[in-house]
Amino acid sequence: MTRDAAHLLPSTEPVTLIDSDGHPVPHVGHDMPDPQALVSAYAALIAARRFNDQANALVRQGRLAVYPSSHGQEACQVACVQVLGDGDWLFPTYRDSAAIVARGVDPVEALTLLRGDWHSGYDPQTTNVAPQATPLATHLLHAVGVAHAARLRGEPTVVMALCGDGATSEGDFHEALNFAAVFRTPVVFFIQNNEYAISVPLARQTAAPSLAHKGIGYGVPSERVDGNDVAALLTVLGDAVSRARAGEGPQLIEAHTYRVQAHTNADDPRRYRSEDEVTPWLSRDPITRLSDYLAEQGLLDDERVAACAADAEQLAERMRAGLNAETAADYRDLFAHVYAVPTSQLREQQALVADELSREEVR
Amino acid sequence: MTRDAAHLLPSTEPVTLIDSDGHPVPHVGHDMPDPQALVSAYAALIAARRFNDQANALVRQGRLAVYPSSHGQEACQVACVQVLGDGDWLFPTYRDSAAIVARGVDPVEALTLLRGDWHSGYDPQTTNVAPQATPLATHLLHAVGVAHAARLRGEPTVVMALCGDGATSEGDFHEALNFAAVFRTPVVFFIQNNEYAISVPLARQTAAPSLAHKGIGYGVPSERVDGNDVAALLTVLGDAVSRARAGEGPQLIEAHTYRVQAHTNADDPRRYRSEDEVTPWLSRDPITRLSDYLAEQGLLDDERVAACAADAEQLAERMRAGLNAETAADYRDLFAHVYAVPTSQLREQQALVADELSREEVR
Amino acid sequence: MTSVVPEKMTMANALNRALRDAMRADESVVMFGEDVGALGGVFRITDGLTAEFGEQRCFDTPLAEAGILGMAIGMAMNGMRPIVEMQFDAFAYPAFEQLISHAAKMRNRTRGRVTLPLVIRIPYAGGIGGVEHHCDSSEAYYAHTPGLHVVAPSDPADAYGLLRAAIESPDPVVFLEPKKLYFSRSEADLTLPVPPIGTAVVRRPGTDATLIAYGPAVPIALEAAEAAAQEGRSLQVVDLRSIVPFDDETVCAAVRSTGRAVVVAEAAGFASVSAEVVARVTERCFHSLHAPIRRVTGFDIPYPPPKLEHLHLPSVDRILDAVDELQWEYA
Amino acid sequence: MTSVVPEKMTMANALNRALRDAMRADESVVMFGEDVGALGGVFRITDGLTAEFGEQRCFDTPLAEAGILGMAIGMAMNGMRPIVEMQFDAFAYPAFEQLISHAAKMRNRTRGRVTLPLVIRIPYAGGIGGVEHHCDSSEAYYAHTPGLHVVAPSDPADAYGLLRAAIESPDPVVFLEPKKLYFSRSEADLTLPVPPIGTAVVRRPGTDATLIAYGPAVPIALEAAEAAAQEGRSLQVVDLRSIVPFDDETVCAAVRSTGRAVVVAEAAGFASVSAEVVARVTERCFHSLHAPIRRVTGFDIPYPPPKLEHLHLPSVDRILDAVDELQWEYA
Ligand SMILES: Cc1ncc(C[n+]2csc(CCOP(=O)(O)OP(=O)(O)O)c2C)c(N)n1
Ligand SMILES: Cc1ncc(C[n+]2csc(CCOP(=O)(O)OP(=O)(O)O)c2C)c(N)n1
Ligand SMILES: [Mg+2]
Ligand SMILES: [Mg+2]
Repeated sequence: MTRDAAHLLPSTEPVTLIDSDGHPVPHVGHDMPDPQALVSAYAALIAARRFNDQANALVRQGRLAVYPSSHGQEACQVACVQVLGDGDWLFPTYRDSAAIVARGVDPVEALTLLRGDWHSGYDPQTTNVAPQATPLATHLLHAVGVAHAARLRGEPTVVMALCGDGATSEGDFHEALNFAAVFRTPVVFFIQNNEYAISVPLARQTAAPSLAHKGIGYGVPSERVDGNDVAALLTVLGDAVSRARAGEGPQLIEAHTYRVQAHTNADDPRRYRSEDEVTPWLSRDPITRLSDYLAEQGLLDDERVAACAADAEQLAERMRAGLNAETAADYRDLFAHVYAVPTSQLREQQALVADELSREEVR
Repeated sequence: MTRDAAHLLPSTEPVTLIDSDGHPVPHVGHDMPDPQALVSAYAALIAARRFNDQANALVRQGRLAVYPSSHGQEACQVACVQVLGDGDWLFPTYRDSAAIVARGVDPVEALTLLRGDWHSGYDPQTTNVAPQATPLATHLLHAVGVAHAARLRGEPTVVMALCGDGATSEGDFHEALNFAAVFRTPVVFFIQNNEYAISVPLARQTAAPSLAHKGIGYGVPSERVDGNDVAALLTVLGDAVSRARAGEGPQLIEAHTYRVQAHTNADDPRRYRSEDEVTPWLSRDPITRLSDYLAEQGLLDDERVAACAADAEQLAERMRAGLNAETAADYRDLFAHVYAVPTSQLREQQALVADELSREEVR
Repeated sequence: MTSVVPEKMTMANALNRALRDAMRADESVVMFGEDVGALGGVFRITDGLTAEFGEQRCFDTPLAEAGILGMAIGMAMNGMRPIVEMQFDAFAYPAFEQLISHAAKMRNRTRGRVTLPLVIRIPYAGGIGGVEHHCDSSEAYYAHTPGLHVVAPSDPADAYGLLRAAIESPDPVVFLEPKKLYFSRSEADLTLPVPPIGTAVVRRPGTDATLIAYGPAVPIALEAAEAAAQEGRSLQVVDLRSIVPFDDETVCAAVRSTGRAVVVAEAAGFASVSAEVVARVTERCFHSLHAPIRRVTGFDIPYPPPKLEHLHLPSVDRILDAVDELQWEYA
Repeated sequence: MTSVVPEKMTMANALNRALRDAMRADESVVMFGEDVGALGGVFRITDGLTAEFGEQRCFDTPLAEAGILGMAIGMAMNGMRPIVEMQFDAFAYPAFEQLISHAAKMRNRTRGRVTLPLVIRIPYAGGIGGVEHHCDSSEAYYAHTPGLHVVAPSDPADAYGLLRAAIESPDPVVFLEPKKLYFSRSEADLTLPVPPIGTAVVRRPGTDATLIAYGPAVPIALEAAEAAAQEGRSLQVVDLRSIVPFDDETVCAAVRSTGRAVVVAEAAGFASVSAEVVARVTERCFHSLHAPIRRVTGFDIPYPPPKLEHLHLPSVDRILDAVDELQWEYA
């Protein structure tokens, strides 16, 4: 009665193609991405790191309300976007601002939410990037719906749906995986397992051998990958996207990585973990690993390094300029988008605010 | 990184100890229950079948509002109760009235809900049987809580938590399995996979190799069992209870059975399945299978058969007597149990009804 | 094809027709939920849709309400007009987070860039002898949530017209179908336009007091008005039809015309839609009122079992009692 | 050990003390949720509890709110008094079904045989510059649900007393903690008894009109009363403290004494607790009212982003405007 189950289980060890020292690791069934892809990934990693650094700085300067950094997770941020085609969709969480920007969204628009200006800044319909989801795992179901609609129309769309290790505990994670599997919907569920959900470690989140072991319970093929190895990520995620696009249904990928910084600037990690735990992860940094490899392969020269750094600095400059500029909030936005046509009640309420504001001006 | 995963997966085929012809099937690692247990199971099966038949009849006579029959699933109903000790708890669904009665609850009290008298009739605290759950999968979490509280106090309680194949799709199923696993809570999750959720067949519920394959995603050891073989059920469920009691954490058991009758009397199965699909299952009836085996083993003589039938008839008589008797509904019950102490608002509302009723009497 | 001659039909028929006509008219309309395919829904509202439109346009899902609504939200984000059925009122609660945090907020979140033309059909309220969890009146939860339209028809013609309008709405509509009215029959000409969502109607003229009701309470209010007429009192009956948007104009005009009002609703009264009606009508019509507006609602108790539900539900007698208390001595 | 001398403390301190004192007093009290262990909660309300009482009495769970509440229900069925924390208001929605269909109904379902002494703590409402989903005022959902007590303190002393009472309650209590008041400090003598759940209090005497508020709106109402006093108008301020049970007596007596009232609340007004207050007070005090009761509430919109929230929240000016509209020409 059991359908062939073995291929649904992930490998025992996460797939790694470049080790922490930057040396290639041969891997049966998983090829090294071509140099072109790795060099693009390098540029994207440098930009993503710069994005994180600049966002952290902007928080300290009071220009952003809050920032959940993906420092150390940039390989995940970059790879999950690089494997997508133009018509594909990305469903990010609050921690995936770097991925959103890697996808081509304007960095200032990407930070609208975290700046406190509005709940979302970019246009999902033109960027194919869903609004960042805060209620955990809820967006995974939207991802299934977007993919299912595309499939009903015969479009080749694949949806990349991101979540964290903590989010896998929510009922919506379960329902999303199951719906996608039953309807063979082309979604790649990509878990960035960074070992923490705010203060709660993975061991309090699951007793499973790995999060990827959840796949078989839905009939979803699953794989584990080193989340700090952009090469392995590109290959594993790329294969998953291809399978999904080929009609093989949803795929589940767990990346093993680590949240090197605090949950957000408001968090104090000293309350729940020691520096000793963090230190080893610093030496597994995704950027050094890739640049060591590329340098060794002769794929990265000083010129390219400088060019990437310059591009990243331009990105940072764009962020600073955009976020240091004052934006005028428009009170009419409060009422304009609740419904397509404001109700008479909303028109009354808007008039009340208009009246208050006009009286303030008079004073 | 993967903890030993193999033991978490269920066997390829469901465990069977007595086949459809009543012949014993040798099975490595699973022993035939002792004759005593099988003979008790026989008596319980006869009673459970009689209970289902009588309840169906009472619906036709208008004495019950609705009845979701477990006809054909009686082996599951009986085995999951027989493996429990006195201090253990049972968490049943609306379909598990026969199990509740097998556990010793008065049959008329067990039918209070389905009769429409009140939402629940028996006392959970004295019977260790939770109220029958209608909102699917929600009670599985309560089961985890009851077990966890017992464990915190060092009590040896095990909780048997029942649900159907359809209920496994709900988020609460996921959360219950996961909480139980993370806290190593002594719950046996017992899925009666009867192939249907009202009209929806299993294939629309899951694409997994089996429902038991969900266990590994939580780190929960899982097993599959022939749900019409009470011997296999007693052994597999009994072992699961022992492991849970020994501190090995939750266990997941999937029984493969079939809903031979309609979902409830209000359902019309001809709309979604053919008689041809049902027929083969009739020959896998759990009662004939066990009685053939017991007869062949010389464990069942005419006298015992007659005694069991007489006991079952007594049960049916008790049901008829209880359900044919008119019960006086007390309007004060509407208000008395909303809170420990009725609010002043509820007292006012009760007075309003009292006044209306007294005026009706006067008329 | 809708019929041109008025026809006796049930609300269930009318809803089924509305779904069928909408699916014929617009390819992007899809219907899904639990048991809505081959079975045609436990109330048969989706009867025949899979047969006519195929598995891709009307289909059963796995048993998970958050999943159903969440997937519908995604499909609506990507060009479809999904209609989902929650099997019973209380079984919509697992979808609450999806409804409140996403369905209601997506348009606002994206300043109109992502819109969700989406209908959540909920067989709702009591009076059918259902066991626990099958009879909740949950409209207050939805009506309190900005971003949702909330609609409740009270007869077949309205059921047809409002459901067609809900499906055409660019915004999410919680469509509440009074279960106990599913199988009552009345004459309906489905070709006639019905007033749009957001419009209340006066169902019966009257001069002495106004009964304000919606959904399952409307027929009771009409019965009460009929009974009152026998006793020489003329009661006007307003059917809200749409709870959100709320038609202040029609309701207030009606109450001003009589100076007295009773709100009738099945749901528990506390912090409810009926409370809102009392509050907003009083705020607006205070000086036209001869007496405080009264409420006849379900009690502040969990919905009772079948044997006791008749004591809980608004009844003709209870409405007439409330009307009697409208301080006629001041008239 | 609670302090005997009145002490300046924050509401966060007071809540932490209440938890600690309750856990010391009763072994069956346990506390769990997301990040409540080592971290002490994102607002530090559970700070130090795991250190003092151990992993078994204050612990982190997997990240799933239905799971948290569902497990708490089971533990309460089996002799414990669980307290759970929902990390933010909008993150309580996944637990909605457990709350509505079980927590609220278990006692009633079993006619008192199974009781659920259970506290659901929810850091709630806005005014803290939080991003979407972190500022919902969700009390109407809970207050409309029979079987739940709903409580919202407005100062540290009340926070302590009400939380102790909630933990001792034999019934489930939804305990709403106004986030924006967590870190404001005031003098509190925690050894003094506070009025029980179900009791409103007059926070400030006044003769011209009554402001009725609860939770985060109380300090604003008090400020408005202070400002009005400067302008020569005497406003009474009633703090509901407990939304369910509702203290009709205190509230109606207060309104009758002034003949005018404004209800102040952060939540959207439609079908809300503020609607209920207007409706029930009007029903009971109609002939004492010189003007319709007005509401100053959040608008019927999703909670706005930080940059705009000041326009949404009830303000002193908006309250004073509403008071001005209480038809003083009729005085
Ligand atoms: C439904 C819900 N519950 C709680 C929260 C509060 N919360 C925000 S982030 C977070 C931790 C998430 O952990 P994980 O999924 O591992 O993602 P990470 O932050 O590590 O990227 C929590 C509990 C939320 N956003 N949504
Ligand atoms: C949360 C919820 N959603 C929907 C329902 C309506 N419903 C009652 S039984 C049922 C099918 C359940 O199927 P399964 O879990 O396989 O159990 P079975 O009836 O086959 O024993 C459904 C959809 C419900 N009771 N609860
Ligand atoms: Mg994480
Ligand atoms: Mg089933």
